[in-house]
Amino acid sequence: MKDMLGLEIKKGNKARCLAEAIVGPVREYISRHTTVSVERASLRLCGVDGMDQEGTPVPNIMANQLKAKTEHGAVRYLLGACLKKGMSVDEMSRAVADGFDISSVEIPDMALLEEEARKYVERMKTLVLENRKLRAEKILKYKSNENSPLLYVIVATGNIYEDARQAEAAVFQGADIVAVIRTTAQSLLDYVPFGATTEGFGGTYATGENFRIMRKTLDIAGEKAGKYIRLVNYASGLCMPEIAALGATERLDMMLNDSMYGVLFRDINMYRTFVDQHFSRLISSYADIIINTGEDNYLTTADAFEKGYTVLASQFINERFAFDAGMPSRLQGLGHAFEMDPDIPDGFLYEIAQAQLVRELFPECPLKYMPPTKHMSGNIFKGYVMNTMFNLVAKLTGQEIVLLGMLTEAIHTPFMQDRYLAIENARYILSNTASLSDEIIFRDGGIVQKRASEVMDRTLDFLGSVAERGLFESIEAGMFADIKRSASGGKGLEGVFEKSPDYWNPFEIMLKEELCIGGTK
Amino acid sequence: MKDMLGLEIKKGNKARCLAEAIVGPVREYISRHTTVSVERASLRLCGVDGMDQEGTPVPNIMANQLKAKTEHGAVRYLLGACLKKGMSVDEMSRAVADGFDISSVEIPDMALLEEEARKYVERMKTLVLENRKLRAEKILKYKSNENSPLLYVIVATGNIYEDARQAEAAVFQGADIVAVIRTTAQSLLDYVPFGATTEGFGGTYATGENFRIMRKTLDIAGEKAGKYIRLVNYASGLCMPEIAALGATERLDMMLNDSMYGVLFRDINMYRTFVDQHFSRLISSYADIIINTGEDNYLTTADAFEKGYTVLASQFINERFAFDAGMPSRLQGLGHAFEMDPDIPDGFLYEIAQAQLVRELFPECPLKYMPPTKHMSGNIFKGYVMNTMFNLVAKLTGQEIVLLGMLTEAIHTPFMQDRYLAIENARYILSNTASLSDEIIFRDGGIVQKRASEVMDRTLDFLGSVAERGLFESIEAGMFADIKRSASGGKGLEGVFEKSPDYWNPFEIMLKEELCIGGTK
Amino acid sequence: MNAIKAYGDTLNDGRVQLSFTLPVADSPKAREAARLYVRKLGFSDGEVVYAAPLEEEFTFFVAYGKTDGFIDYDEVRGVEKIDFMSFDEINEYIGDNIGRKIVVVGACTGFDAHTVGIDAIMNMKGYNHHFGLERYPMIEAYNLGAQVPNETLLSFSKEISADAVLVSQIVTQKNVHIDNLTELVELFEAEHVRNSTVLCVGGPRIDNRLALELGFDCGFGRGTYAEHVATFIVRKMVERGIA
Amino acid sequence: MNAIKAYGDTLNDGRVQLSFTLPVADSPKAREAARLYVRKLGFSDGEVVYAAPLEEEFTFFVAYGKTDGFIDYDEVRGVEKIDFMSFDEINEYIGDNIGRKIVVVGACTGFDAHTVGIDAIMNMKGYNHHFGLERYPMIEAYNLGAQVPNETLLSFSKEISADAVLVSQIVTQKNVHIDNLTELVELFEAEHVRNSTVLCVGGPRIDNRLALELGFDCGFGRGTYAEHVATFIVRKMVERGIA
Ligand code: B12
Ligand code: B12
Ligand SMILES: Cc1ncc(COP(=O)(O)O)c(C=O)c1O
Ligand SMILES: Cc1ncc(COP(=O)(O)O)c(C=O)c1O
Repeated sequence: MKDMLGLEIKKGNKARCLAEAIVGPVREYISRHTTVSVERASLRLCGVDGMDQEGTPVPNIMANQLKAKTEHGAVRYLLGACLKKGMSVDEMSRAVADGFDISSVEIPDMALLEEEARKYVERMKTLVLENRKLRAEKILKYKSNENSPLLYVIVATGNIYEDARQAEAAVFQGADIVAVIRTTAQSLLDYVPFGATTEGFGGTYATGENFRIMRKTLDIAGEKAGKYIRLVNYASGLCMPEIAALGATERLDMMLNDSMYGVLFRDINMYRTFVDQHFSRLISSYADIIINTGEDNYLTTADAFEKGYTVLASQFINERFAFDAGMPSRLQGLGHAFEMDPDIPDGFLYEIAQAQLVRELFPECPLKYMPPTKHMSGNIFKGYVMNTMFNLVAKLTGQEIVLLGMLTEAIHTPFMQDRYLAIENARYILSNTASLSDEIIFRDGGIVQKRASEVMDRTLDFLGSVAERGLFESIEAGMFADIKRSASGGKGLEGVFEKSPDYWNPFEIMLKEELCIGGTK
Repeated sequence: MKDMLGLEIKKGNKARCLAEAIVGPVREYISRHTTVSVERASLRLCGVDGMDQEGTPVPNIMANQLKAKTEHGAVRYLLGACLKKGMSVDEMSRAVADGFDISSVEIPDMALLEEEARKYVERMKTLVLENRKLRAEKILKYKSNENSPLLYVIVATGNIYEDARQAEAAVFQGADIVAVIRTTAQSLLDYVPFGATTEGFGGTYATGENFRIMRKTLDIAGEKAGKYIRLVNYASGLCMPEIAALGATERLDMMLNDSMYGVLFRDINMYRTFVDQHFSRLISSYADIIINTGEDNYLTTADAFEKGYTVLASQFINERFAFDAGMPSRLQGLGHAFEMDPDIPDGFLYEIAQAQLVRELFPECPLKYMPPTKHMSGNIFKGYVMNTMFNLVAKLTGQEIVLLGMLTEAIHTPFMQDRYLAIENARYILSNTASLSDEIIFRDGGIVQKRASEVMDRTLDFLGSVAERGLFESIEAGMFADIKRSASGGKGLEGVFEKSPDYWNPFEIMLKEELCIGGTK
Repeated sequence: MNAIKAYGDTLNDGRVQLSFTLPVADSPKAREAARLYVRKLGFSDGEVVYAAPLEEEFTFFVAYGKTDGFIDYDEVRGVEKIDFMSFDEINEYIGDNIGRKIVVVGACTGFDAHTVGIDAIMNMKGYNHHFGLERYPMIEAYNLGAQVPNETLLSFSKEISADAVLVSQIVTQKNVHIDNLTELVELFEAEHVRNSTVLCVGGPRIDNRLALELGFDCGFGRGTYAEHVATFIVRKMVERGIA
Repeated sequence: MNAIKAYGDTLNDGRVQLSFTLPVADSPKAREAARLYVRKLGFSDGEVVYAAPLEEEFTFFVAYGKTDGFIDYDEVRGVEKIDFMSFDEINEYIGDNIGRKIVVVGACTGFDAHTVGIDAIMNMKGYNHHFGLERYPMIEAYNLGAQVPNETLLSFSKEISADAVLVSQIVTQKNVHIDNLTELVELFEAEHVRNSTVLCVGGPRIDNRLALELGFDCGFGRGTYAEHVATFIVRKMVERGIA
């Protein structure tokens, strides 16, 4: 990493100390709690799947049966029931769909449970390790065909089959990464729908079957193109851990996953979110899945010039939470965005300053850079030029993952031709300016350096205030994104449980062991 | 001018010495010759205008009457006839249109002629000086509203009234400069058509009346926009000096004018061209009209990466010819172009290298930078992005006059909306990257510097060979643009005359005096 | 009669730029198909200037068409120019003509979470240097924010006796907004408060025509400021005698 | 029947992007006019997503239309896929079927000075790594360059007994190329050499359909290489028995 900004390393260290001071107390809370979604995720890792006749997914039926018993850990009841009934998890899933109640069963001996659990934990480990291996091999094999940065496009038709077709085309056109955008408000569903879906608004439901359909499509299209195509979805919202679990088993490669996004932007309860994000990150860490944090969202409501520091502050917090979940930097796709008002003179320099600052502060993270969205208008031509400048900053500052802007951003979710044009734009810029970043030096004390150091200083101030007040209290006071969320408000608090002393979750145990994380067992 | 390339000044000096060695022998030839077009231009400067019933312009009728007598200077005959007949030039023009032959008159005493000439020369001087004054005042007054660089757009409908409407819109949209592109092949007409015209192919006829219509339109539109809008046409082709004369009197502000373009790209005889370009530049120098040289044309047939040096070589030659005509650097709008194949990796860096090189070698010239044309395709979106990168290089390297690329370059002459989009694109880039050039430094010994010094060295080699061989011989040998032109071939040689010892041209005399140029009188 | 046509570079040349994708493989035949398709769309002449494969079975085209079609500009209806009042004029108008503070509720309804638009209209600070309704001394403004169910909006409006209800709808994919807006109007009608409430809807894909069709009093698109909707509300209230 | 329609993100959604200018001042009325204009063009639905004044009396629009129009892809005619021969195959074919070098003349005619296209076809070095006709051992190629009057081209062709004449036309404004090409065909016919000569025309705005209409044997557009036209010439010569 070239030092372009003359940043003193110690400012970054200071920010990390503050992030630790902020996250520490939350970590303590997390370690003492579980949630319905953590438990459903664990059930899914055991192999629970399917739905009943009303369409309620089996993991939800089980969790509903357990209610307060959840504090002991849901897997205990599942495996207890399996042992008692002499059923496999598959068989038990079907039985539950047909009306069987796992909470009604008396729980066998812990030793028997652990014995039984080992089978399912091993099965999950094998599956995930095979996914990791396959992914790693393919990436290595096809490395030289990838774009640098990786080009990330979205599909969002609402219909998984149409999405698959769009994704295929995107790969043909040169994309490296395909994200299936979720339908409006799936984040607020406290369950993961089942099966393939063909209806959605502004996006497509995340379901296990949809993941499989898209995974297969991308594997085939990738082989044709001589590439490993990464698949992205959202481990976010009320089902964050469950989707992380599905991602791990269905070989997704990246997940939108943020430690505070749900709280601020979806009014999900903060306790729920903090516990969920931790478990989801344990899974993604183990499955070698890159997370994409959601700092771009700050700038969709706030002004990018004024509030550049909130992005940075959130990145330090996300980083800390990620480390807590045993996640190495190379999986932390911290997010940021090109959202400066195009009318600001020298806006390009300010964008460079921010992007380069993030680059230098997080040298090992596969940063995810988001294109202009807020200032995109129905003027598709102007928008296309703004995307060009975005691509240029991305290349110049060495971002890794570049979500491509669509010229129709202000109009509709992307048409097939919009994606083609976006990829063509990006590939032209990547090639045309290939060595630019090695070629230029920013003037000492110039606009770029000054702006970077201002943003850094404001970040430190801000993190300082948050550390002083405490994270829960800071969010309650509206310090993030000007949004106030009360600690007991928001969706999903009823799904949070204090772990009882005998809480048992073989997947959590395994993950923490594998990821070398201490803490309560 | 910032020294970004670490160029040794002495390389520029060396190139200038070679240019002098190349141009010197041509200068000698020029001083001994005149052409029909020089003479017609001089007649026009006296006030000759109009046409006969067949549509032949009066200056041409007169020149045709003179034939070999041209070697004595046409003004001698015109004023002689006026004196003899007791007519003004206006009256004489009409008489000639009706059949009167000025070659039939006996020429009065030189003293009388000079006396009579003084009147017309003074009239012309007053007119031109008023134009200069008005222009200078307006530019000063409105300076702060101009774009930097100046944004130059073309109109080319073929119909002067439709052109005027397009031009008005362009000014509304933010253009600083409007060029009326000439109809296909006007350069090969050995006369300037008369009156307003409404038919043309890919452009509009250059005529005195069309100049007036457009001048008035731009003055009005400019006042509305709070700007002085520069008007551009072509002092090029077989009528180069005549159009320069019309430009001086009709207050054009810039003229496409190149010392070799006609020879290479229009197969006009080289003797004719060299003599014509000299006289046209005398006029433009005196009228304070910026010339735009045509180096971009080299790159429409040759490869920009391979042949970048030919642009530079031609610039040194154009500069030398311009100095010979008393033209200060501030009127020398040397041309160059962004024509690198967009598929070349790091093409952006090579474009910067060339543009910055030209910038540093000609620090006082208002460089005219041409957009991509050759590699534009029917993909208007891709083209729009290429134009963005062009605008960026223009801003970054401090070009003064930027001809805006049209996204429909490969399809048709610009629609009104194409121009709007071009201006919007440029203005966004100019503002968004306003301070970029102050902000960055190119790495010592990097790609940009290396490329610049390679181009410079190849230019010196090339100029060296031309100097050795002689300019006429070099053109005959196809050393420029791979095009071979024989010295006695091409159009218009029949219009070249060796000046007789008593050759008399009061305008030439006045211009040389005013511009402090020595030489034959 | 004032017939107008698209303008390229000559009056009435009827030139239009198009781009589209056809579900066929790129080939000379596909290009010819694209040309015919442009004609089929009603262009008298069409030139395909670019074609690129988007995939093995899809091709992207850029085309320029020439059309003889025109419309009579004099016949374009439904967009009277309203002269909007200013911040001060509106407050004064309310004082003079209604004589009390008016009550306005705004919300982004259904599953729509795009609050920036409704905030631009409601919030103190407003948008592009145009104050929002909260800043108006004669307006009592409530902003319920995002993802508000229609039922909640109705009951809240009744509770505070809202004079005007402002709905924002940004997500329009698969016409989800139409269903949602229709439901809202039906709810208000069922509870007999439709006539005593000025109902407005706004969003980038909304226009007055659509709003009227759906049973709203007015629709506001891109570039709306608080004073636009406030002017409409107060005049409508006076017209309806809601005062 | 194989009906195809534009594709946005769902099969047969019929979505097309348009941009155009109308000669009216920017205003809500103008936007509504633009929407009606899009409908008038034959779109069943049209949304104007952007409007900007280009001048006091002109406004630019970007719109997305939805159309029900389709074409039957099976009915698209006139673009048979030709399998082109390679450099070697062509020379061999000439040797085998004609038995002598063939004579080809090329020129950019009228006032057109765009030589790059005809050079790409004729010159030794060719274009995009496809050799030009001058390099073909079995072809005697003459390139007359730019701005060649039709008369000159005719007389030169007769002089050297050209088997094929290649005309390039790039400038097409106000259909200047149509007049020029029509004149050329008439000249060749008047001198009774039309049938003994393979007449081809090329350029970025040229296609086979237009060429046939004007009386040429074939037309070549963007992306043509020497082997394409050479294949056509030699096959046509054999077909006509010119050999
Ligand atoms: C910011 C943004 C977001 C933010 C919203 C943050 C927030 N708190 O508002 C976030 C990131 C959360 C978001 C999420 C999503 N978004 Co969003 N988003 C945008 C974006 C980039 C800008 C919108 C904006 O802020 N505009 C600025 C405001 C000021 O303009 P405005 O809303 O038009 O409002 C003005 C007028 O319309 C009018 N107005 C608006 N409402 C009202 C009401 C009244 C009464 C009146 C009088 C006037 C009025 O006045 C305002 C001021 O002039 C647009 C793209 C774009 N550039 O437009 C996409 C866009 C709107 N989003 C879109 C989508 C699909 C989504 C998601 C569904 C994606 C997904 N599957 O996850 C989610 C779902 C969220 C949900 N549940 O609704 C699509 C909608 C497509 C469509 N036509 O249906 C867009 C167009 C992007 C795209 N091309 O895909 N988004
Ligand atoms: C280079 C260029 C010039 C150069 C030409 C240099 C030269 N020696 O050729 C110069 C600067 C001189 C020039 C001048 C003008 N130009 Co010019 N020029 C271009 C430009 C940028 C590129 C053309 C080119 O070289 N293409 C590359 C070649 C390889 O492609 P091609 O010609 O299509 O040829 C291929 C096929 O079409 C085919 N083909 C072509 N001919 C033939 C013939 C046969 C028999 C066959 C089989 C195949 C074939 O095979 C070739 C290889 O695949 C285009 C814009 C653009 N990007 O296309 C404008 C363009 C063609 N020019 C244009 C105009 C208007 C002019 C001028 C009239 C402007 C003016 N008023 O001064 C002048 C007039 C010149 C004249 N008298 O004709 C317009 C034409 C508009 C129109 N549709 O009518 C264009 C489109 C630019 C614009 N948007 O205004 N131009
Ligand atoms: C971290 C994260 N999660 C989720 C989403 C998507 O939103 P929703 O909550 O509607 O799924 C985003 C949007 O950008 C995000 O950044
Ligand atoms: C110096 C110069 N003269 C003239 C022209 C225009 O061409 P024509 O010779 O067709 O007028 C150009 C074209 O760019 C040019 O650069």
